[in-house]
Amino acid sequence: MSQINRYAEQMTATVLSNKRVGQYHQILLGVGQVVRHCRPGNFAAISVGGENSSLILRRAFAISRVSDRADGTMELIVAPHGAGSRWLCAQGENAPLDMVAPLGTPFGIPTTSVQALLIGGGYGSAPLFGLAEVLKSRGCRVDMILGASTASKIYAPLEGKRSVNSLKIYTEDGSTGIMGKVTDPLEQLISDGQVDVIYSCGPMGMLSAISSIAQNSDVVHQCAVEESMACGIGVCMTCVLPVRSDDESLAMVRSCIDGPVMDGSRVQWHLVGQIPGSTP
Amino acid sequence: MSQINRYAEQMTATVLSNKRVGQYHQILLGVGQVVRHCRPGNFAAISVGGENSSLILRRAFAISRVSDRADGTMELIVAPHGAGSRWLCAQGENAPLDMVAPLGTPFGIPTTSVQALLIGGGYGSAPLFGLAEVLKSRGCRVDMILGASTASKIYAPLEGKRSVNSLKIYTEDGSTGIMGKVTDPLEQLISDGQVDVIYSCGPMGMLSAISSIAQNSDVVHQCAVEESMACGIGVCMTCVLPVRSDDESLAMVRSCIDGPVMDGSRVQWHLVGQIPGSTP
Amino acid sequence: MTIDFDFSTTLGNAWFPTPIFTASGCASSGRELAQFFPLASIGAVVTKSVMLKARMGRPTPRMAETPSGMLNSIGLQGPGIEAFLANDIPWLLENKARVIVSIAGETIEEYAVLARHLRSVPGLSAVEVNISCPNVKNRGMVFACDPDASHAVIDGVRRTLGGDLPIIVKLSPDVTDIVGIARAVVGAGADGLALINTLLGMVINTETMRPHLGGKTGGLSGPAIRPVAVRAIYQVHQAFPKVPILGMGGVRSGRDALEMVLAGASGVSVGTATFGNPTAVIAVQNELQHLLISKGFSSLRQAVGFAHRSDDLKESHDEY
Amino acid sequence: MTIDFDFSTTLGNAWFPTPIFTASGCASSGRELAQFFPLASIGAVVTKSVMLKARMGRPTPRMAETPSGMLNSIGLQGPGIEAFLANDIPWLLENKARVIVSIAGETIEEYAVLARHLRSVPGLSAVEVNISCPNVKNRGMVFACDPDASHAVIDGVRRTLGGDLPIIVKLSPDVTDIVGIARAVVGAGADGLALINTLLGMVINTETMRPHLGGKTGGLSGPAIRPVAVRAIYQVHQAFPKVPILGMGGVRSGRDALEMVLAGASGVSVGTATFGNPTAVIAVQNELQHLLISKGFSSLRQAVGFAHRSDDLKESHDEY
Ligand SMILES: Cc1cc2nc3c(=O)[nH]c(=O)nc-3n(C[C@H](O)[C@H](O)[C@H](O)COP(=O)(O)OP(=O)(O)OC[C@H]3O[C@@H](n4cnc5c(N)ncnc54)[C@H](O)[C@@H]3O)c2cc1C
Ligand SMILES: Cc1cc2nc3c(=O)[nH]c(=O)nc-3n(C[C@H](O)[C@H](O)[C@H](O)COP(=O)(O)OP(=O)(O)OC[C@H]3O[C@@H](n4cnc5c(N)ncnc54)[C@H](O)[C@@H]3O)c2cc1C
Ligand SMILES: Cc1cc2nc3c(=O)[nH]c(=O)nc-3n(C[C@H](O)[C@H](O)[C@H](O)COP(=O)(O)O)c2cc1C
Ligand SMILES: Cc1cc2nc3c(=O)[nH]c(=O)nc-3n(C[C@H](O)[C@H](O)[C@H](O)COP(=O)(O)O)c2cc1C
Ligand code: FES
Ligand code: FES
Repeated sequence: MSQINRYAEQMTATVLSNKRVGQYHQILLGVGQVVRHCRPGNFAAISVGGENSSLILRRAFAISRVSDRADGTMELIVAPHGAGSRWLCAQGENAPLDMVAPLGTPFGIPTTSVQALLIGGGYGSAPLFGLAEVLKSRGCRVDMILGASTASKIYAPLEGKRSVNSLKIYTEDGSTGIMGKVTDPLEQLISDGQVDVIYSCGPMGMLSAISSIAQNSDVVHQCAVEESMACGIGVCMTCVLPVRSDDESLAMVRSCIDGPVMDGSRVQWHLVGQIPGSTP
Repeated sequence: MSQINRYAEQMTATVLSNKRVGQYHQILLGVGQVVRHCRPGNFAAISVGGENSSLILRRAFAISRVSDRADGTMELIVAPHGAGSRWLCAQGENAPLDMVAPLGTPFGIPTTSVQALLIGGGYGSAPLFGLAEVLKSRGCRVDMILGASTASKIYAPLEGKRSVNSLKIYTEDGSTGIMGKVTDPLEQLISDGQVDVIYSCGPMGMLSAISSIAQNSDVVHQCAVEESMACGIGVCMTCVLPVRSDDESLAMVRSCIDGPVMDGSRVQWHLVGQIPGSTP
Repeated sequence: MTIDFDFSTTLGNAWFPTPIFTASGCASSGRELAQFFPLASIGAVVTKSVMLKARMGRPTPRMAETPSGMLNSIGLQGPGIEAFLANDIPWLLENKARVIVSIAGETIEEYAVLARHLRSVPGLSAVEVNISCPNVKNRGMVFACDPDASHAVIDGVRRTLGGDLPIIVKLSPDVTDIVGIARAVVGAGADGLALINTLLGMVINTETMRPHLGGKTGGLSGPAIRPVAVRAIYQVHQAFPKVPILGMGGVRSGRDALEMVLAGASGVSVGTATFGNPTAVIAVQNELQHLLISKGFSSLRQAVGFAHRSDDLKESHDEY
Repeated sequence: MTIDFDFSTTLGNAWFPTPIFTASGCASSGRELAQFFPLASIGAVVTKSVMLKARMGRPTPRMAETPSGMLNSIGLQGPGIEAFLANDIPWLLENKARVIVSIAGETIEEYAVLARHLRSVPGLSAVEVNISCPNVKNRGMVFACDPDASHAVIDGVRRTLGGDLPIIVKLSPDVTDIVGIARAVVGAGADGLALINTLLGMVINTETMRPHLGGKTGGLSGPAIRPVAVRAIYQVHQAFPKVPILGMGGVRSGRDALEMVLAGASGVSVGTATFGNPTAVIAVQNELQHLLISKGFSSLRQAVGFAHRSDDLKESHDEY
């Protein structure tokens, strides 16, 4: 049996830099040797609010990139959303952070060279650039589509663009790229045979929409879901999603240890927020 | 009727400097024009722990000194005691503080020139130097006795020493000054006729001991008490002390608005922590 | 206030220009706060529970801070109803504050006697009956923990007061069935309910290794208890949608007050938050009004209990 | 551990090397925590309450953070007793963890059936009976809110189990008289009491303007509720000084655990704190031991209930 939370460590990370990028903060952390075990799709759970904080739960953030430079660094892309993420975005250089990482399942990497389509919504693009690098190094073709409501919510760093074969951007207000949604071109790309695997990360609505398009094809869809998490390590059962398993039975699966990366075709998107089998 | 909390203002103070002095922190704040209303004996109430703090109550600190330089500055002498005061002691330059001041009753200043003895225990000396200056300017003779358990808990700034006629220091471990307690010389000084008014500030045990010595004389004893306070502005009734009033009746008096400076001969020290008239 | 938003509220036949009040025991007699804001600018001042006779209260220490909350054991220190009516009420009314007087007794009869004192006082908006007091005639069992005793207290007050002054009954959350207690007091003629009083708690001082408070146990208040308060308001509003509720328990911002309004509160008292911020009442009031307007309500009334009615609302959509 | 300090504790006839346990539902089946510390190093693992049949639990969202606390409405999702005993227990025992199995039922009979399943399982230390569940045969009234129903549940479990496995009954704080419930279950043969389960609470999402949780109400846990837990432990220990108590509710540090021990707890469970800190159980355990030693106790046992006995202690003196 694989060990749950294997490689997870609790550590003190140090903020090396914190830059605003559009509506996000790009936060670089010194984390040490744990980077060796971080894979695209893993997340980190961070304590917020300082020593006397009334915020008692950790906040989860996708690990955007790691590097073994400078004794091990990790990058997060953080949207200032509520009290906890705002606190994190306000931390300056040298601030210590209490972090547990790496957590959760990483994206599966194909053993053969395939055509991969990476779709990111908002800050969901963060882990996709690191993923792109890995896929490229395995000889895959990597196309990327990013979307957001508006230009400042597109996260697409220059150096990241180099690791993809193509990059298309969609915004709902047309403020950058094409006006529309990331799912607009999807059917065409699939029927053109340009996609073997979809990797997606972003809001649940987007993941669900991608899944329903992909399900009429034999394209594999690996999506990183985002459910509200109390513990991030599998002990509380708050982060569950209805998932159909191999034996076709339905189960409420913990997205922190059996995710965040899940097989999009197995997630029962229409049942999210309900209990399968009970009247809604 | 005098207005309760008159002159009290809620404001954002800014940390101008924060220096360690022995076991205390000398914190200088930019506070603006409110300094005009601050008198020795008043205190300030400060929110602690930052925006998401689980510490919901303000902390009270005696106003050590104010000055109208630099648009109004206020000095506090803070002992890192528990979570809140430690947080305050950790605030660096430019940190904003949510403060309400001035609060409480100030020391009464005699209209004639008297012989004043100022007795401070630990950080209780903080407001006494400002008081000494006022008394000197009124032509009083000002003697000061400071005490603490050990040298590093004596707060006696150089410039403060200039405003007193004499300064004696007592420590319980003899690490500086005379080994002993501030009350040791008191009886003698009183019977020698060297004292008309005692001003005291420090732990309750010390104030009580001074009161019991003073009560056998006609020396007036003004003491600044320190009771645990939830609100600091008179609305919660947590900070009460048993006090005998003019008509000889006993009352539980709020030390935040009818104190902290009280007439030591009226405080019923032996009843503190009890309810007068009920069995203990 | 904008002209076309109606922020007013009513509790029984009492009208208030805004739904934000002080909480009993957290504003003393009101006077202490006048330096920080004009008392007339808020919905009402709810005064500290007053008893028949002057009381010394409980021994110190009377408070302990706890995570996002505090314990208090004041023990209803106060001047007694006569001194209170002579000294505090005239000042509040002169200063144009709307006043809700909170009363507390040790016997069923004492509540009625207190009510008799109030009957003849002109200018009061309502009376809040704090029944979280030990009944000295029944082994110190707290009235609010017993539906029959609660009923008897309110019945006595109602009969004494007649129909004019609205009676708001303040309930304790420390019961198995708060709806049952609400039923008992509504049946006795309560015009409104105040929810919630503090939760019984204790802190042990790990230095002295004894209970920290002089009175050993104390009442837990502050943001820590807000989820319990919202639940109580929701349950009671669901059971008695027509009985106005004055909500309280950990309200510190307009958002918190909105939570209570949506759960079913027609008014919201701000208690412990005042200790941390003397102008909390004003902040809550302004923020609540802005929130209600920004959500498209044209009156406070529309929002009261909205969380019960909104099942037909669309789910909020995911956003990038 | 130093040689001359006895940190061990007992609950009924079960012995534990340390008094610090996980809390039911806050460590799943234990396995998830094994990456962070060896499970054998703590007093015991208390497993998530298991029911007879597999359960899906409640709809999401299942949690809401609140000031210094959180609400959860998991709804006892789990695999059912058979799968649980087949998959989880052997692994825990192989890994040398001491195990307390928590059970929950919907009827009085279901608890007895669960007990029958446990009777034949070797190696368990104790059973914790979670009676904070709705009784489907009595209009969903929670067992723990009714002394008679509580008595009946424990009576059934006791008869089924015989005398070997200690029975710890977990009580709800949402009652008027927790001592009365304790009396009922002690009378039915409980060997110990677990205090406290979560408080019923609600959060309204001010964006959607509806109850935030899928299950509408949820259980409040975390530091926010600690004063309520300490009070409950103190009251129950005072009434039944010989009945061992497993204390819980907001414990995050050794200081917090000490508070519960002084109030009367022989063991302390760490629940919600694990969500914020996966090694919280270990931190609490180490800190508690150091605190007890530094205060001059030579055993945990000496400190249990000390806050009740210390009236003869001198007051702590003022210090400069
Ligand atoms: C696996 C995973 C990866 C994530 N990656 C990123 C990322 O790379 N960048 C980023 O900006 N955000 C990311 N998020 C979302 C991030 O966790 C939330 O924005 C954050 O928790 C909000 O906390 P808050 O205190 O600011 O907001 P509040 O709304 O005040 O939070 C209250 C509570 O709700 C939870 N919560 C609120 N929103 C979310 C959410 N969207 N998802 C999960 N929990 C939530 C919080 O954790 C907290 O417990 C990720 C979430 C998950 C589960
Ligand atoms: C009028 C007045 C003047 C004071 N002046 C000074 C000063 O000049 N310098 C200084 O260092 N300290 C002073 N104190 C004491 C200071 O208020 C406490 O040290 C501080 O509140 C402790 O907070 P904490 O969070 O660090 O400790 P904790 O023990 O964690 O505080 C917990 C709670 O108890 C209260 N509390 C704890 N100790 C005291 C205490 N000794 N007095 C009052 N409340 C307490 C806190 O306010 C808080 O609400 C003064 C207190 C009063 C009432
Ligand atoms: C110091 C203090 C004193 C209180 N005194 C009273 C009182 O006299 N009568 C009463 O009905 N409630 C009293 N309460 C309870 C409050 O009115 C309120 O119901 C409770 O504190 C919850 O609200 P909050 O969290 O906003 O304070 C008191 C609360 C505190 C903190
Ligand atoms: C997510 C979650 C799930 C819980 N599940 C259970 C459970 O299955 N059975 C039970 O008896 N208590 C359960 N509890 C209650 C805890 O065991 C504990 O009594 C309570 O949370 C108070 O302790 P704490 O503040 O340390 O968490 C649960 C608590 C939480 C937060
Ligand atoms: S967040 Fe706790 S189980 Fe997933
Ligand atoms: S501290 Fe609240 S009345 Fe004095």
